[in-house]
Amino acid sequence: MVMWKKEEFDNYQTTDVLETANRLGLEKEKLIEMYRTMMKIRFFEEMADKQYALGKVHGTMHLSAGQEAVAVGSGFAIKKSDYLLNHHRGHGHFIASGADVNKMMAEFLGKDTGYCRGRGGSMHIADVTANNLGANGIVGGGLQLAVGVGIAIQMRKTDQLVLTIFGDGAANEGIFHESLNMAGIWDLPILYLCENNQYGMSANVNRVSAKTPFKARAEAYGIPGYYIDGNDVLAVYEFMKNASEHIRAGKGPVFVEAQTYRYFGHSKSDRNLYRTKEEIEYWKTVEDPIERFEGLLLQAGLLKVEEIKAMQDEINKEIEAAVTFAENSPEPDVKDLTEWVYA
Amino acid sequence: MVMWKKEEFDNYQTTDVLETANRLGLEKEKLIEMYRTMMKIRFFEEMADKQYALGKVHGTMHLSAGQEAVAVGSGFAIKKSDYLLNHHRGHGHFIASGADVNKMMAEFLGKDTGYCRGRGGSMHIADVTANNLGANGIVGGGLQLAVGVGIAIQMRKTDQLVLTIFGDGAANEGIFHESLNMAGIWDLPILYLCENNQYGMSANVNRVSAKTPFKARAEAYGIPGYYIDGNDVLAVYEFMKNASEHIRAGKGPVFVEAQTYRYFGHSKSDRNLYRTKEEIEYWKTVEDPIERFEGLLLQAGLLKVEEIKAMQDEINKEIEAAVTFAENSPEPDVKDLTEWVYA
Amino acid sequence: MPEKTYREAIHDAMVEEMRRDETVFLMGEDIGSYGGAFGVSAGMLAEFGPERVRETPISELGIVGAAAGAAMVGMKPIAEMMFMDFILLALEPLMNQAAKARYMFGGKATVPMVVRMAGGSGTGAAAQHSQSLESILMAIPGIKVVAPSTPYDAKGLLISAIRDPNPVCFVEHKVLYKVKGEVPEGEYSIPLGVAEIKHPGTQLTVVSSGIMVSKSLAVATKLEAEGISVEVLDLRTLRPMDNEAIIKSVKKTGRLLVVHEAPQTGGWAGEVLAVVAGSEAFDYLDAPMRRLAGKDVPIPYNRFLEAAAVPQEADIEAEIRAILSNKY
Amino acid sequence: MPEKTYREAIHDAMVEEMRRDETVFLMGEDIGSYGGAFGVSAGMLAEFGPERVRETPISELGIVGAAAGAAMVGMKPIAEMMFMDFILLALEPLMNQAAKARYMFGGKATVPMVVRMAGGSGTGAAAQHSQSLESILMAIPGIKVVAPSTPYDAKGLLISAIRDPNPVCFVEHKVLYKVKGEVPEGEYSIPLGVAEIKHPGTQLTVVSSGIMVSKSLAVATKLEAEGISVEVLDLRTLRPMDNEAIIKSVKKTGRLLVVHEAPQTGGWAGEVLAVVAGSEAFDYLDAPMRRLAGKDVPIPYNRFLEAAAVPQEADIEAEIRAILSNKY
Ligand SMILES: Cc1ncc(C[n+]2csc(CCOP(=O)(O)OP(=O)(O)O)c2C)c(N)n1
Ligand SMILES: Cc1ncc(C[n+]2csc(CCOP(=O)(O)OP(=O)(O)O)c2C)c(N)n1
Ligand SMILES: [Mg+2]
Ligand SMILES: [Mg+2]
Repeated sequence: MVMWKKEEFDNYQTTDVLETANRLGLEKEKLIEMYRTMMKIRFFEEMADKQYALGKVHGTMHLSAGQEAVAVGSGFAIKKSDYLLNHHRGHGHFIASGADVNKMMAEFLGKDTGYCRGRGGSMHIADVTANNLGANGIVGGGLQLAVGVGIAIQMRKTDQLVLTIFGDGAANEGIFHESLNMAGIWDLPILYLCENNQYGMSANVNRVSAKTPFKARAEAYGIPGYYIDGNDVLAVYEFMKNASEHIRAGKGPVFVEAQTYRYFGHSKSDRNLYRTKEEIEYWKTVEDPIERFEGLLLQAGLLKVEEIKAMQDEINKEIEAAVTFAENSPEPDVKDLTEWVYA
Repeated sequence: MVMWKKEEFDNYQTTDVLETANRLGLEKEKLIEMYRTMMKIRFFEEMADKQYALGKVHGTMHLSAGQEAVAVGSGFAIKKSDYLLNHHRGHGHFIASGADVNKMMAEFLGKDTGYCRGRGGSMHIADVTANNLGANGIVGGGLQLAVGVGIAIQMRKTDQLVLTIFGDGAANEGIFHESLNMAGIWDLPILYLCENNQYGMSANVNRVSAKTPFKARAEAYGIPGYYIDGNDVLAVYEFMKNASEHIRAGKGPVFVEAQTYRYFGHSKSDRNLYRTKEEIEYWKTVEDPIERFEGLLLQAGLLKVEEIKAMQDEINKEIEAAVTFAENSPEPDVKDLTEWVYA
Repeated sequence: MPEKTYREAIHDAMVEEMRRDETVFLMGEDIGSYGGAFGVSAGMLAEFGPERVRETPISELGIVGAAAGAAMVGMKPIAEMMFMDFILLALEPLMNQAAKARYMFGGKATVPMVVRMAGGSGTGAAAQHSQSLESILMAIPGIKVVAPSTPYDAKGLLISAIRDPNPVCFVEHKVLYKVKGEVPEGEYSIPLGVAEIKHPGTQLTVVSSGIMVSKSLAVATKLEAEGISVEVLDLRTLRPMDNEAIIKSVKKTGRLLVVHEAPQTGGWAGEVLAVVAGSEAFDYLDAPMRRLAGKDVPIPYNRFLEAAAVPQEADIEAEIRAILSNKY
Repeated sequence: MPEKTYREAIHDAMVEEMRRDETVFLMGEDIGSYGGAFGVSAGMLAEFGPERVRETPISELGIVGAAAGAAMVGMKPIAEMMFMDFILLALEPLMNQAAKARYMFGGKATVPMVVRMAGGSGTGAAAQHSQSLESILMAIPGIKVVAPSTPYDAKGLLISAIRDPNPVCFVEHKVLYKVKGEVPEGEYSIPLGVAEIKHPGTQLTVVSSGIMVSKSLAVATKLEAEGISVEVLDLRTLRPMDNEAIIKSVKKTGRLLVVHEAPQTGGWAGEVLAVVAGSEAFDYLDAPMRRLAGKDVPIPYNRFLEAAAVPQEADIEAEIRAILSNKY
């Protein structure tokens, strides 16, 4: 049984990738890079899962396999100069924003070479110098920070924006509304991306949310709200591109809810009792974002079947190298335990 | 300059009180009692203000003069068996719910005979045994409690409801949304009454709220939301009566925003720098809820000018007696300071 | 006596109280089919249904606020905070409403609620999922704070907490969930506010709670073999604190070490020291009172750093030896 | 030197820093035309405009969260909590985000923000508007807590707090707002973490902060006339606490009384006692260390109850006499 009731999307479905790419001014290389990045995310997550299964990870993790189109579609639509406020299920967004998988894997294994020198782990990977303000262990944690980042951008009069990512579960935290209201009254340059993978841990979005899609919540603050197909990478890309132009034009915040699905359990303690095998199968086969894009690329002749295998090998090597890098990296020095509590 | 932009109301304006009373099955006595209670609230607030000016009050207070129609219209529409969760500007609602002004004034003066034996003061007047769960010093404080009260009612399967009252300012607290969402998913018997007096302390509602009226916020949770004239006591009454019937019929929560105005400053530290004299004058003259009702009653011949004076004298005596009662009451015994921290 | 895990003991206490008293109900995130993030409520949805095992949206403020409201009108809610860290979103209803309603209303309200929360480090959950916030929770009058160290205590204390007419924070240490111990079948309760000597001794008193009790016990047992006699006093309830038991033990041993996982600065060890300093036990001290607590850092992710951030057996042992030999 | 009120001193510190550094801005409820609930920001909207004196909706979580976000990208926000009690709605961004970001991110984030808040009792504002939550705020690593007792200190400490690269809670006592004292014109700063002897003495050390400093000083002055020499040490910053100054003073006087308004149980007096107990000053003690704190009650509304709930001069005096005469 598939619980999801398909509502009408506010974006189109990509049917002809050439036509879309043309309209969006996307070169073939860019398309392939998008495809490649989605695959890289998938492989990274699978490897992370494997590392966990091997007992090499002390801690928890939230894998985003299945949600690659949201990560790549949005990550490619914004600029390096924009700020990113990620959430706990954030590996994909980091990779899409150009993160170094070596440092990610190292952080995941708690090593001193990791993004946070082993202090943060999967839930707190950040790269502040690259405008990446971190994943967040608190559901909705980025929504409040976004207001402040938006204020800073506005006061400095740059053309940046802040992309804040959160789940369907986070939309029920009061901070979501305080954030929307503040963004609304001050016209802050915030792009709200709600990644609706249908569950907040085990809670189906429709059981714990009085009304869906969430766009009515944004509209209640006069903020344009949209509900889009999050498994169509080009459609996500175009939508986020348009939204970011709206924001950069000083027209205030935009809210986008992207419909998607996660393949792995919520975290490692998950026995998947709250959803059916059929549902998982449906999404993995019918709606898989990588396969959907792959199909379009093949159909348009932009990709050949032989190339796929080569690309997979290459990415596999890259991810394996990341594991090797992480494994060979030193543990943080316990002597430094109390460093960096205060500046 | 009057900042308020009149939006269309979801309730009618009473023009013929006889016709309305007929339709609602309200006896003349009831109508006069409503009128009398509004006056009692006004006099109580004016006396409270006087007590403060005389230096007899140690503490703060939030007076509701100008908002009497909301208090009486809603207070008379619900039942004694219903629960009331009041807010800081709650004297009127308490009086409308049948509170003893002696005990209120005594609490206000911090006396042992007060509702809270002098521990709570104006901001915490409560009468739990009468289902009155207290005013609240925390803006939005009642909104969270309402969910629990609603759950309790639902689990016990009684036909009670909980009336939770809060201001326009409170609608920007995240808890408003968490509360609405929970009420929405569980169809809780909660009557949300947002008393929009246009300011949250000094902040004009439209400056700090991204979109008004607030009903869109309720509708975003699938909860019926309304925006009504809060200075027309019969219109408020009818609306709240209908809303409570909807709720008692098990159809879930209702949200009502009642438009009104406060005459006094927010509290005693208020110098009224954020609003104009003209605006205050407009509301006091054109929109005054007591005068509006009085006019209708006179016009319908249900009240004679001579009766008004007699009634005023009577209420004045009652309020003065409350002051005398409070003044003659003992202070709490300091020996009992640490009583009632734990049950 | 049958052996049960700490997790099962807590589960049993809830189930038994819910069977006994229909005003008791549980609310929280993912407590239904998922059985709670730590599996504590596994199976309860099936027995009690979705009204009494009420799965909530992710709205901590709303959950604790709703618990307070329900309690004020006579229900006995148990609210679950999946991780203790999230109570920081919900301290307003706990501290401004639940803790104060009775007092503010002149003694006329009763707020019988329990907030269960999983605290502590040791699982690699990092800074936002590993805190020990007991010291904060116990600083507000009107609240009780319980932190059991064994399955037996967990069940008996939770039953008392549920029956208590006050708001009670019930702190569960996540590393203890899988620890086993003897738990009798059926109803029994342990009064709140009563400490227990978990290991009698004569030379030094270790005051601790939760997971630090097991660590202290291991050390006490080890030192016993050497003829060093350490008394381990498990507070069990942090507020109200069993001052009498502390004073009595210190008068007997003349030496005090307080051990807790919460960071040292502002931690509740200070409260214990102040209690002793303000009592007749002070005159019985043969050595300065000491505390051994978590380091003043957010809990790090890396397992070695994480372990170094909170007291371990070796640290406790070293501290005890230092006190006994007057070396520090 | 010109006399200014505590309120004006805080106002001046903000104004001067905002003129000096355009990344400094103020956000909070009713801080614009109203000038803040206590008038601290009167006139600032006119000078700096609505972007830098940003009036917010009533959304405490959003305010503190926004401050943290702005600080992470290089701004220096000052967030105002109208009453300290409301910080209970906003501890998540303060404690889970601002306090931990630097550490969690491996030293790569800086969060220079100040949260100003009006605390304390004495105005009849009752239980939800009168708390002294310092003890709670200072229990989290990564946060600094400042609580000035005089106009001079208020200005100098606030300037340091604004310039500090860490999240700082700045606790203003609402009864002090109208107190006057000498405040030099122009820029000066007082380092965070440094206590000050406000009244030197030899027989007993009173450690306190905020409003309790004035009360202790009045007592010290009174006793001086009798030949009783009390040293009043004003901590000024509660975290980091100036342990050295405490130890030094106690070594000199041999007696310690900690006085604070926050309720006794779980209050920060325990921290001071623990610091002394863990230091060489312990051996210099001629009497047991004592604490005098708020009663363990929510603050009552009635003025007599309210006064009785927190230490008054007579209580401080009695406590000092008891310690000196070894009677308690
Ligand atoms: C404030 C808070 N509450 C609860 C949690 C525990 N938790 C972590 S992830 C999660 C589910 C979040 O759901 P959603 O926002 O939809 O994100 P997803 O996991 O589906 O990506 C929960 C309940 C948390 N980390 N923070
Ligand atoms: C959580 C919280 N924030 C701020 C305040 C201070 N405060 C008290 S009343 C008030 C204005 C409330 O406005 P509104 O909700 O419109 O009610 P009104 O006073 O207009 O009746 C404010 C800001 C408070 N008491 N609680
Ligand atoms: Mg989700
Ligand atoms: Mg208002």
